[in-house]
Amino acid sequence: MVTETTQQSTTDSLDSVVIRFAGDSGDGIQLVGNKFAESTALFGDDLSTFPDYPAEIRAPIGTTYGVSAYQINFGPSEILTAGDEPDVLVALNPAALKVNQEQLREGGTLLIDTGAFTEKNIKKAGYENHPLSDKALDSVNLIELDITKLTMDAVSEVGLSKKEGLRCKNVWTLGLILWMFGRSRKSVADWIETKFAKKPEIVEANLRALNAGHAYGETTELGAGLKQYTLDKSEPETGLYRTITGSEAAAWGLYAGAELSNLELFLGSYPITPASNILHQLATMTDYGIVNFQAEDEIAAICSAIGAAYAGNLGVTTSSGPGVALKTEAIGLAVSAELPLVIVNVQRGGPSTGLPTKAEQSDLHQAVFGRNGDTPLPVVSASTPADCFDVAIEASRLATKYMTPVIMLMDGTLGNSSEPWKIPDFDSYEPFPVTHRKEPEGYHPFLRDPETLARNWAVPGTPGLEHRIGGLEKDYDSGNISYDAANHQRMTDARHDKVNGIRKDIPKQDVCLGAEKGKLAVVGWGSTYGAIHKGVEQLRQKGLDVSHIHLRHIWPLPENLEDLLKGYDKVIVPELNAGQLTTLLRAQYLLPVEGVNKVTGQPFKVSEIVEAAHQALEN
Amino acid sequence: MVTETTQQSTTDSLDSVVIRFAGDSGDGIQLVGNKFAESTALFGDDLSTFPDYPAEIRAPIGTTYGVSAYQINFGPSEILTAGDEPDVLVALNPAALKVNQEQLREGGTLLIDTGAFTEKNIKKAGYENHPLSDKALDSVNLIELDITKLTMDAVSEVGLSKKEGLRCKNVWTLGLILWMFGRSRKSVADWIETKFAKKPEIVEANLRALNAGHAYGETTELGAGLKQYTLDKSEPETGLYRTITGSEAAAWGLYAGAELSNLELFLGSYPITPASNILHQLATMTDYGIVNFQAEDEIAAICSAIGAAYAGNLGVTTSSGPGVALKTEAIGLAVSAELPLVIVNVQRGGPSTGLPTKAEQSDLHQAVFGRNGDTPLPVVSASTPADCFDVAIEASRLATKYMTPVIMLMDGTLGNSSEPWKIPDFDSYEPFPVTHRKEPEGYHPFLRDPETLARNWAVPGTPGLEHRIGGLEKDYDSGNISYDAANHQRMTDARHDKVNGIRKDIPKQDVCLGAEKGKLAVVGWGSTYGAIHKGVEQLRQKGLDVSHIHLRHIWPLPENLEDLLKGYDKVIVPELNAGQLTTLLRAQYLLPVEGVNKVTGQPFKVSEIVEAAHQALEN
Amino acid sequence: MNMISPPEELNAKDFASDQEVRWCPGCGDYAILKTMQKTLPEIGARPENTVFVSGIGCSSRFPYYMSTYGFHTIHGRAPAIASGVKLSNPELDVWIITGDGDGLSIGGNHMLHVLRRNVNVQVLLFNNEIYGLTKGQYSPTSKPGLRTPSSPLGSIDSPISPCAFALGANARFVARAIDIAHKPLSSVLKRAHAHKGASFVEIFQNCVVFNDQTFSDFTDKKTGADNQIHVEHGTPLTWGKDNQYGLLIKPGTLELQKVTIGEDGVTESDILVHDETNRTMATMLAAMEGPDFPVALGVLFCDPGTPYEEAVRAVPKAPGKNVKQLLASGKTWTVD
Amino acid sequence: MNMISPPEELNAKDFASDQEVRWCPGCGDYAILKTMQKTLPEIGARPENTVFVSGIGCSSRFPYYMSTYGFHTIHGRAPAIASGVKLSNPELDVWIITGDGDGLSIGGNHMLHVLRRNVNVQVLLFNNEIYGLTKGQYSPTSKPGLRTPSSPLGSIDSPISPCAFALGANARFVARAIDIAHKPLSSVLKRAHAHKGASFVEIFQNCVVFNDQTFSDFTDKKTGADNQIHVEHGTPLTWGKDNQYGLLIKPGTLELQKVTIGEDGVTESDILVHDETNRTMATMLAAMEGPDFPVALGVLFCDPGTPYEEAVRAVPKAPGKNVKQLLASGKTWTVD
Ligand SMILES: Cc1ncc(C[n+]2csc(CCOP(=O)(O)OP(=O)(O)O)c2C)c(N)n1
Ligand SMILES: Cc1ncc(C[n+]2csc(CCOP(=O)(O)OP(=O)(O)O)c2C)c(N)n1
Ligand code: SF4
Ligand code: SF4
Ligand SMILES: [Mg+2]
Ligand SMILES: [Mg+2]
Repeated sequence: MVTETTQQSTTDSLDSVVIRFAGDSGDGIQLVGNKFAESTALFGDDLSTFPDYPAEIRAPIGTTYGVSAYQINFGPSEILTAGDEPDVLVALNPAALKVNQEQLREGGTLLIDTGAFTEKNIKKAGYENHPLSDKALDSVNLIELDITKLTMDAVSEVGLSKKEGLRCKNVWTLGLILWMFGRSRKSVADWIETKFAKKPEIVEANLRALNAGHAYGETTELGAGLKQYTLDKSEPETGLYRTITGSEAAAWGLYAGAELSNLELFLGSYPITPASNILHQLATMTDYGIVNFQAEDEIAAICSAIGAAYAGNLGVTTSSGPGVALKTEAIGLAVSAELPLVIVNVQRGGPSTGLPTKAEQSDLHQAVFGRNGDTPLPVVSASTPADCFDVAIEASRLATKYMTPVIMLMDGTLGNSSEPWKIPDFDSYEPFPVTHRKEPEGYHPFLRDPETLARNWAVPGTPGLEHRIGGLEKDYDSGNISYDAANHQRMTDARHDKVNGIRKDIPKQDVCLGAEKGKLAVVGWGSTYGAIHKGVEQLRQKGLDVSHIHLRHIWPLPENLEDLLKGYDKVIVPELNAGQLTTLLRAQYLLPVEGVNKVTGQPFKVSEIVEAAHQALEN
Repeated sequence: MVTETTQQSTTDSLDSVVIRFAGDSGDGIQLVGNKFAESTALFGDDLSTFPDYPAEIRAPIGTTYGVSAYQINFGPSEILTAGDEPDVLVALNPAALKVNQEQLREGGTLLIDTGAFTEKNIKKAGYENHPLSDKALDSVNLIELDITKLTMDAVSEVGLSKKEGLRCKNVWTLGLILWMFGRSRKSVADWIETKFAKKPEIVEANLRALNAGHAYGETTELGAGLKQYTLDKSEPETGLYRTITGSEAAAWGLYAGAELSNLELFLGSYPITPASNILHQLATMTDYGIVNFQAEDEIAAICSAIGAAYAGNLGVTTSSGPGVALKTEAIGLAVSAELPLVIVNVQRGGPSTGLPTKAEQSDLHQAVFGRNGDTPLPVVSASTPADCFDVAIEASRLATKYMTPVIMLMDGTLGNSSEPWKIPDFDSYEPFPVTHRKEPEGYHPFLRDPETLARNWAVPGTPGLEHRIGGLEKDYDSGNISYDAANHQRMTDARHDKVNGIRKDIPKQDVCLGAEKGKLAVVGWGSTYGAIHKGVEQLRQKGLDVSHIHLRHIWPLPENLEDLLKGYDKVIVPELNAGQLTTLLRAQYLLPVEGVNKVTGQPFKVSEIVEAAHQALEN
Repeated sequence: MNMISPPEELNAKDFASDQEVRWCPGCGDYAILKTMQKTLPEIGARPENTVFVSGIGCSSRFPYYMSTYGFHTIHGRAPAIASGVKLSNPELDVWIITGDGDGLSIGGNHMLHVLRRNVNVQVLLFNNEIYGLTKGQYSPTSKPGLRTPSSPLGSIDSPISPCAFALGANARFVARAIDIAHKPLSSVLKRAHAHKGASFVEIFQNCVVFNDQTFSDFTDKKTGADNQIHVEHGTPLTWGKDNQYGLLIKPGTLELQKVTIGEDGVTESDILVHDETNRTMATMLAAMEGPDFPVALGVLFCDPGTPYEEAVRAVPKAPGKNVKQLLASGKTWTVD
Repeated sequence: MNMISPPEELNAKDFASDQEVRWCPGCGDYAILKTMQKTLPEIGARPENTVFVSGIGCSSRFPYYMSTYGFHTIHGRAPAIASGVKLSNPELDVWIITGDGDGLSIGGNHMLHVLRRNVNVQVLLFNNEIYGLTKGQYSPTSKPGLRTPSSPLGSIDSPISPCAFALGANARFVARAIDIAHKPLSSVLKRAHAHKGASFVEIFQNCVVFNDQTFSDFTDKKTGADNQIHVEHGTPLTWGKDNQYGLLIKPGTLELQKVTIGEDGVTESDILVHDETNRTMATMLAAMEGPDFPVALGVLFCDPGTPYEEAVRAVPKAPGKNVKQLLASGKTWTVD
């Protein structure tokens, strides 16, 4: 963990570093973060990022609620979280300092643009006194630079307007930070040249700013404050790499699921934060043969996907909690009609509109239990941005193999964060091709595969297989409407058995760190993976008997999970909700698992996991 | 229990009797049932009814899916269910026989209208051979009457068309049955006279048919087959009585809740089987000061009720599972905005459109868990038709006292069944008047009552209390929008604490039959009350140590429930679903409670409860 | 999916399923079903390429009685589900069956959007001015004052005109017919089918049980003729038993006027000629109602545009585009 | 609820809340907010009797900035919630604030029904032809071809006209205004407020960030005058910098024609006079668009009818009706 291994700011050689870029949302902070992440990935480091947007599109400049931040944790070793506390905080205006100052670790480096610390801006940020007079800053390594002026000087000769010139501040800063950590400017320069190809003077200005920032570090002697850090050179596995966000990975995974199932991908979606990025990603892929439909609302979105599934495609719909709530009735139809469908829920803070730009894991109950009737369906969840690729494939596999809607849970953090990803060899993925039924002999729409209990899938356009389905109960033996009592029981059982049967078709639950039995298991799911893993790693390094178990399959739960959990004296379940997986595990196994719950819209810190484990071990 | 105490059909004196009227949906079966129930109630018997409609409005005459039935269980002792097996089955056509024959108890009486057993009708019903040649009928007391002809004879002089004349068949049959059980014709005759006041010849014909049927019993000697039964005279508590269905009781209870809270009642609803009857009932009550709004869909229905609550009224919305699914997102808004609201779910068979006219208890998970975010709210449930009155009041009390939406669970059986009800002394109901805030000093919209944690309720129109609320997270201390991390935790906790705090404000869970600890507890909720109660009664009569616990408060659960359940060696939970309360109890108390589950769209039989208890005691 | 079908001729029976029809005896739905089963063979439809998608309601049971593909979905959502079907496989003939409650109450939004997007489906709205299946509550098309279980004192809602709504929603084909009038209904169905893009057809359907005779003013076989007008593109707008009535634009205004040919010097050549491509005219015709005006039947409006599914599918899959290509696209680097 | 208010005069500031306004700098929403704050005192509104109900979107943040009662609800549902408020307390002045996404995409159905029912509320639809809050996807009013994150190759949806939709939905008051044109907007707001029944106002609102200048053809201060017409009841339909253009009905057709006064013998008296009670005229005016026609602004249609809440509350509570009376009503019997 970062904070443990880099106690002094003067250390030149580090294991990993956490930088937090912060500024006004108009300052291009996300861009700086992204480009730094790219250079770092190209350098060969592992990394994890956490973009922290404001809720407003563009809040008035200089206000605290308009502050945008981007945190990156990087280094040669395995990086699993965006880091608990920044080692370096870049604050491009007073509001950014105000919002982020507390997070900086003791002794960390604070870089500020004094040019933006005007009286007006300081007031706007809500400071009573000059922020740099704050005693708390005594313990940090403060670097004050007039980045505004330095940038303007650098670009002055290009002849831009002042406004345009100031836009280069972020790139100047990026140049300096790249220097600090010995990263190459090349990918940034390339990007500038492509991006502004039609505006040569903008290219020129940005390149000058980039180089000036870099040169500033190289040529200026600021004492211990501003210095170059050396991280050990990484030795990642060989292979082809890229960085990927969870949203991209999910979109690609869905497309991969379609290819592996030999179906067309149909997306029906309605924009909602933080799920829209999957829609945006797939919208760029029409030339891959994807049919995209931006519907009038969430209900129409899922219904169009159900229609697509009925017509023989891989139907997908993507949304977030409030949108999924609206889809509930239609999900019931898909369960009743036994049509394959993937429903992706990129969870955000609730209840209701809640905290749209913050992440939470509070839709697990909705996913597992949240429908009228006895309406079981499989639920899967992704743990890291890149994992979204594999989980989307798994969701597609289950949906098509078992003729059922599947809910895939992600969250805002997973969707927006990025990590370097070793591009997998796609040939190693087992295809699961669907064969639509063609044979009229003996056909009825609810004929089931004796093993999976999936009904056969006949598609409009097929002669001789014309049939009618719907949401009313169906006769087990003919598929016609049936109000018969015994038949309803039989069909209810069949729907449960089908979903429960998936247990046999999913991997046994593994222990991703630690022993298969012992004192304490920390059981998690979703985006808390990194924090839990790092936490358990630290505990184990201290010789404590703690294991990390991370679920991909939320429903049905893996066959061996009960026995596995019974092998530990204690089980704790950290979740970003009020205890939803906890409820599920307690009901299933009657084990006194205990929740570690946090509902702040922020991810777990590694230290919080460590502390919770310590407590559990003590009690 | 009926079947146990009336083994021979020749018994003249009975404890209770179950009659099932069955015929084509055009035959006026529900009417006969209702009128018989009324006469029986006036006679002073206790009773319980179960109308069993076909799903179609009017299916083609004579088909099995067009069969309508009405079952009534009545007698001097306490009657809690509509009865497991009819003692008397009236089948007005072959289809009615086909559908219902199996239910008749061995040795029971079967009354058929031979006039309707034409070859055509027999074929339409799907019989291969003549139904009366069936060996199974050997063991029943078969009474064959040409009711068609007897009716036509009786009304011939009035000069109606044949079609109109035939419409009196049901009333003729009613006359005969009234004779069989010594019930008065008066209330039926009164009703006929009022109902058809404008058509004297219809009145005349019906009265003649009624009397003819009655006289037929009195004057004809058919041997042992057709005879009069004597039930012991009931001795019910003194007081004013009426019969009431669950839908009526719920409607009245909601209105009573409004009166007790000193608010106007606003209903926003959209028709859906089997919930529409509550809407219909309240629609007749505009002169009671109720505002009724038939919305364009379920979402608008609940949203209008939320608007009404915001404006200071008791907002109510009524629906069934699929409709409640659509309301999910809006329920989240009501939780977040902390507005009082009663959501009544008259459950039906699921999933999806399912079995609209059949009852199930499969929306408990939806009620307790089915929302995005951490979105707790109280859930209450009614056990008998009359209980809907009290539970609707309780829902109104919790909603207004705690400023929260409350879900009230009923089901189709409860809604449509009726029972005699001793009209309560309304003065004995404790009022819970709401005082809308008027005082501007120190006001903000999320100021909480320190005890209940309810926020104060200020209503548009009040000077000085103008405020804005919504579904975004709010600052605990000002009610303004807040994206602050710690505040979100605090508000999440406050919402949970508020709902959990209700535990202290609800009665301790009682044991409605049996000891407070022992071998076996049978825990139920909702409309299964009667079957469980009768079953436990029988078991106890046999000396078995079994208790019946029936929950009204599903969430939060009563404070003492955990200790109470721990006092039994074994706990079983019969439910008309795949085990939903079971999950909840297991998760809460880590007790190995076991489900007894039935998902056929039919209520439990007493014998099923008895058998399940026996099994539990043996294992 | 373009099935090469054997050339045998199909007939109405080939479009009837084996399920017993379960509407109330005398319900107008029977007549519509019959007409549909007779019409489909006439337009060369194939059962395997035909899909009926419906919501919930008496009318929405329709798909069960057709021997084609059918999907009885959930209340109000048929247009959205049908859009998914059509976008997925444009070769299919997709019919939407809905009611005044299903299509205009809970489903009004999807109706709006399927029409404005111009998805190439046929929407048949069975308007009986009542919620039949749920036993007779008033609907958004019910006449004011209608007494129903949910409006015991008479409905107070002002109703919506389905065709006016469709025209406001930018629909490009809007037509009307009567359930039991086989020939005009059949020809409207044929036109709707032939129209590329969303076709909206309002069918006046009699609910014998809960709203009997609500349309009898203009549907009655004896007296109806004077109260209905069959519009036809390029033909003067006349009606009546002897075609004695006609429509004019009241001079200097934007209002229709009913005239009698031969009276006040009005001749047939004075009569307004129906132009089905004129949305204003269609809107005026749709708004006509008794007793002063006849109810307009037939194709009120038809002005084709690009069907949505064609636009959606305008970008075909590029050769070589697959997951491997995708994984390797964009910015990557190699560690070796 | 009829508050007897102290007679002090209020001004714009009295209608501004203490919350910092959080739209993007330059957003058209600011201008609308200002105009609203200035207009309310002019019509004698009281903060305590005024309620703003909104859905979700940038526009829907509006209530937070007013010092009145306000409810920022969920996406698309403001008309339904506002209906509940108004039916509960008809004394309140209820304004609905919505966007083109909120009001016409997810919320289209509630919009339809609040209009056709004629609930006495004012609906202000801020049309910026984009989903602002979710960062710029195309909306149901976006122009075809618009490139957005969800339509990178350009939107293929054919858009809906909010006013045409409202007229098809049987709305009885339909008007239009431009965000930054204070005076006409203010007078439209006053008319909407004065109208008893549902008033629908489309406000062209510029989203500087995601759809800048989409209306500039007719809103531009310099060149716009030739491309916009302010309609006024009883006044000839003329426009242009010098009022040089006018509208006619093309003789013998149902189409509008643009003419220049003084050319081809056209005089001002030939010009069509606006009749705001004529739905056909309103529909034609709403449909006009550039470059051939000006965009119509002002009150396109106004034809009052009974407001819904009056009809709902027509049956007052009868004296003596209470729970006790209810319990004793109907068929009862006594056991003694
Ligand atoms: C979500 C949901 N809400 C309500 C219902 C109940 N419901 C079924 S059909 C119907 C209305 C039917 O009216 P219409 O569409 O006019 O069809 P009709 O029966 O008159 O043909 C209603 C309210 C339902 N099935 N699902
Ligand atoms: C149920 C639900 N679906 C989707 C969203 C996401 N969402 C919020 S506002 C919006 C569209 C806003 O567009 P518009 O109404 O035009 O408002 P604008 O921001 O342009 O003013 C969307 C899709 C949401 N908040 N809730
Ligand atoms: S209720 Fe009406 S619409 Fe429904 S089947 Fe019967 S007659 Fe037809
Ligand atoms: S995104 Fe557009 S509509 Fe939203 S506040 Fe910014 S400029 Fe206004
Ligand atoms: Mg209908
Ligand atoms: Mg918008």
